[in-house]
Amino acid sequence: MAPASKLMSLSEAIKQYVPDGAEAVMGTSLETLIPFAAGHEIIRQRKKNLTLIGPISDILFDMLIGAGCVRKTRAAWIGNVITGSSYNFRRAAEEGTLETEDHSNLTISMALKAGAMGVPFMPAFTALGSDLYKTNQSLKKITCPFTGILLTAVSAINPDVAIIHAQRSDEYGNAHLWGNLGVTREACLSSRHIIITAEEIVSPYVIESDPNRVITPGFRVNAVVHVPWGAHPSPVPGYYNRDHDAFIEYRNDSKTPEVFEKWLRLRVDNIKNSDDYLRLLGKERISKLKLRKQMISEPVNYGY
Amino acid sequence: MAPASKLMSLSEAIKQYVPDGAEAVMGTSLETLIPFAAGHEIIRQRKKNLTLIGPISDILFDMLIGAGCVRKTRAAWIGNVITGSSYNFRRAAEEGTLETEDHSNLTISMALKAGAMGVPFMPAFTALGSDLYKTNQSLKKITCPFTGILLTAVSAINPDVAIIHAQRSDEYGNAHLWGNLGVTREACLSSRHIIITAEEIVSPYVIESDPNRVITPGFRVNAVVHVPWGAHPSPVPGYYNRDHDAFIEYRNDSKTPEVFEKWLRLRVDNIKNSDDYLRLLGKERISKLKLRKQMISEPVNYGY
Amino acid sequence: MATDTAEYTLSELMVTAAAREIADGEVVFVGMRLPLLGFLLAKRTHAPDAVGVYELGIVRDTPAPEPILTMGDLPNLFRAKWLSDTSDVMGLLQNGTVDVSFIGGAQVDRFGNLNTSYIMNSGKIATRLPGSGGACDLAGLAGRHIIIMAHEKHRFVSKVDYITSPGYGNGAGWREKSGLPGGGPSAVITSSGIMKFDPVSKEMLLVSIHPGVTLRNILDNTGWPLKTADTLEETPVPTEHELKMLRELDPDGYWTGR
Amino acid sequence: MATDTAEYTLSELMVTAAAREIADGEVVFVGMRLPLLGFLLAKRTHAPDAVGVYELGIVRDTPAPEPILTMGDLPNLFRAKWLSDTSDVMGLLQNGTVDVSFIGGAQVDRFGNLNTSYIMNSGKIATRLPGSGGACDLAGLAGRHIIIMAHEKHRFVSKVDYITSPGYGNGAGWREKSGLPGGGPSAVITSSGIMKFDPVSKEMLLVSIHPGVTLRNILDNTGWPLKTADTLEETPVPTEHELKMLRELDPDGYWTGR
Repeated sequence: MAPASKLMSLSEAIKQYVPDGAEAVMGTSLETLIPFAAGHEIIRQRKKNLTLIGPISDILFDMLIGAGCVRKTRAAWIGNVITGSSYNFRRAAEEGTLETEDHSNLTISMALKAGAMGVPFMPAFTALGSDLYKTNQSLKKITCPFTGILLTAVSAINPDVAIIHAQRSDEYGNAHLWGNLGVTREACLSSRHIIITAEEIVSPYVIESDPNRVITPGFRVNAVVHVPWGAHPSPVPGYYNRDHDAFIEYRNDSKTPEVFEKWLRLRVDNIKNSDDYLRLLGKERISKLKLRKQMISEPVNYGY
Repeated sequence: MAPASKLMSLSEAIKQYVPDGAEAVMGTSLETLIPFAAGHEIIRQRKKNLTLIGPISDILFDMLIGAGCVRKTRAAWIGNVITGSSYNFRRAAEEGTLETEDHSNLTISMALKAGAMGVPFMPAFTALGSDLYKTNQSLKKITCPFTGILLTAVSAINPDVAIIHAQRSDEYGNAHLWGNLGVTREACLSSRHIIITAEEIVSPYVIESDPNRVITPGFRVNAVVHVPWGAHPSPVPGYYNRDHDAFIEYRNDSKTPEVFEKWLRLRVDNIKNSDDYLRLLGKERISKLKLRKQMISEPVNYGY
Repeated sequence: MATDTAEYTLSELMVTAAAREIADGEVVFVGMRLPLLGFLLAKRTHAPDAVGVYELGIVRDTPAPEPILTMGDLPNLFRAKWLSDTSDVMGLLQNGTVDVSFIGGAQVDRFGNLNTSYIMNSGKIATRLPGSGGACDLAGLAGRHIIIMAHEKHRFVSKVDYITSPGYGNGAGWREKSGLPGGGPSAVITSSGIMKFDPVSKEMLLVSIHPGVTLRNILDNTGWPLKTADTLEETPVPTEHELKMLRELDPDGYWTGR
Repeated sequence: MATDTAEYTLSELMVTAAAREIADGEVVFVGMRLPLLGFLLAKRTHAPDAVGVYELGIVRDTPAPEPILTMGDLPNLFRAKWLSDTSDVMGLLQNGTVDVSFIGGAQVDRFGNLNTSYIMNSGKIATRLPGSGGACDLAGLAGRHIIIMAHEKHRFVSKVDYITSPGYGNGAGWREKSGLPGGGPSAVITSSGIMKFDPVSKEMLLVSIHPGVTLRNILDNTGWPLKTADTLEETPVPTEHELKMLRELDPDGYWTGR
């Protein structure tokens, strides 16, 4: 009746559940709730030969690639949403040191959905006629057994670990996540392990007051980590806005391997915890990102 | 900027969106939120040759079959959850006046999911080895193009209309629904038309305060009907408990065609509106079903 | 058939035996009616960390705070761990997360195939039963499943008229050939005894007889020559604690017929 | 290429032209960057009842209350009509609910195929671009789609190095043969003009030239002999109202480069 707490440090969670060579799905809400803090810890631990899975990733994958952690990506888009291409990804792909499996947002969501549903593939109409077939072995053409029409079969992806940033979680892995959900629900259900990083750790009672808000059943979650501002510079509904400047700065800080090395040292390796991170960010910037306009959800009742 | 209100009477909604011969999906939350009031209006209008689609239906389908509205069912289970078999269904199926397509809960949910995703089928491992294949033309065996293993392909269902009971809706069809969701999300997305019956009609501001709670995009909804107690005797989270006695009484009131005719007259045909219905139900019963213990959801913030 | 004693009813014995099939910490896909009660009893006794998954889109790991008759009763949603879609929880079943499920049945055969759809009589429908619900899914996809039903001759037939929920088909190798990922039935708990399945032939095997029931009685109420295990046990009766818990869960005896 | 005038920038002209392609009441699948701005402008001007669907799981029918740079900016979630899964909104796209979508591109060819993945040079990767995102889905599945991009010779090539987002492939009948349900590109809006597609041959056709741009200039910046419509129009300039709205949406000129 008293299950074991899954609360641990970020360093411990990454150590335990992201071994070298792991397949990790991250950035599952697309432009929001990107688990940057967890990604930085992966870099600090200099994990090797990871496969990164996700729809668009918005610079997180670029950082991990630049730090030398990544062997392969299975993604729809890797870049910097407001500035375009990202440099580490370009360099690695153009030099041939990175293997890429080219998805669309629909194919990656179907791959994870197949994994979540426990079937080896899902059908879709996308990618037909495209060259994604040339650079993605997870796609095959099939014909519908009922109508005879052509479809794309997308092979299931079952990542070793899903790394999810949520707004609040209890210590047992029951987490509330709100805003756009992206592919988060299927990413959790398809993955063998789940790490939740959360803005706040709350009592189970808070979570149980709204079970529809729970992103995935907590019994399948392995690690819960308290990381305030853990998705910065991406936005977290209810907590902070997107830090556009950080994305623009990163563009400049990743233009060459040399400046990127400096960035890595300053912004990642030298950071020991959330406090360090926030100190470097600075009070003024933090306060600029905070919510200025509130919109509180109308309550609902789960009584009996 | 000021879209047209979709509020209308129950009679108008059923007249417009449930023509004779229509395929209607109902009872999509399984044992909760069953749209009984809408079903009763279909009976009052003596619609003919309907195809009823849904997972378990818990006596609603039995009523419609008994009233002569139904040509065919595409369902996983038709009965009375706490008493077992239901009589009108048995009679019609045994006499051969009802066509039945036998689903499981997973196959019906995949059929609607395929419809929602706009693909002609979805794969699953269920039904293999079962005789559902003999009595359901929507199932075919396929092999996975990647692994070569055997699967069931479930043909898409795109109903003409989804009839959904929700807790609250604005007049434009943006509705909050909470509790277990069953196959409601896919039923809405797969259907050509949507009727929402709701316990309460609220301002758009209430709905927009929590967009994650919206069950389906309102722009696809065609009719919104205010029907307090519209799911009785099934339970509605936040509003009222299940009326077990009504299910037991119905068992007795449907044992023979003769007693069922009496029940129909008294409980359906003679009812003109919610007030009539509640009067017949009686104050004591109503108060017994109301929530005695509250559980209010912890608010979340959608500000910026 | 055994008659009820002063201490417990047959249904109480069945539910208790069913509950004991759940190990602590297991993920259980809970069916409606008697299986629902069996799961709740296990939670209250030896399996407090078992997790319940319900087909209508519920995951919860505590018993509902009040007695419930259906899994959709509001107390079963109260402080649930997850409220979600049917397809999500069916995904948990299909992707191997569910250890065990429980199914009731109207007709079962020697290889544990269940029929809850059609009882036939010379090629015509004699009785139309409600159908699968989630039973076909549970039987096909759970790690193992347990069948609970009344032990009557017309229910225990050599071959079911219609396979709603696959057991072992026609015996060894059938599930594999059919492509079913789940393990199949592990026990049949009836009003007279408990049956398991021969690990090789996959045929049903009587292993335990309820107190007050005779072997003769069981064999007479089984529509094929039922094999018996080398040593037949007597089904342990419900403990006082189990009975107390069970009666809290079903205070009016709706399911357990007191 | 035309140079910016005092009144409006080229980007503003492009965004305005894009916005005008949206009819009121249409369901629009909104891509990132310039397309996002085009949709917001249409909402604020002639298409107030257009509904925006965003791939990250958002449906909204009012403009965000503050300028946004990405569709995931919190103002775009504020009072949204629906927050949901990517697969849900991709379902709306795939099941025919979406009328029109907008796509940016790095390389386009005479049949409107788009490349945002690989620029090749003698069989080797010269430039690795970010990839599809949702573009491949939008191009394949929306009722029609509109392409927005800079008009430069290295971008307008006879045949793209890689089809990320299918247009009309190699011409008439190709989409049908490929099995694509969506209608294909209906317009290409560039920094120099507007192109549509020949209804029979599916080849790109210049229909409108931006003020200050010459036909010669466009032809010189197109990597194949670009066909022109019988009567070439001059692209209407943004109205004052459009410019005012646009500048409210992009007050710092982040996208429209003032």
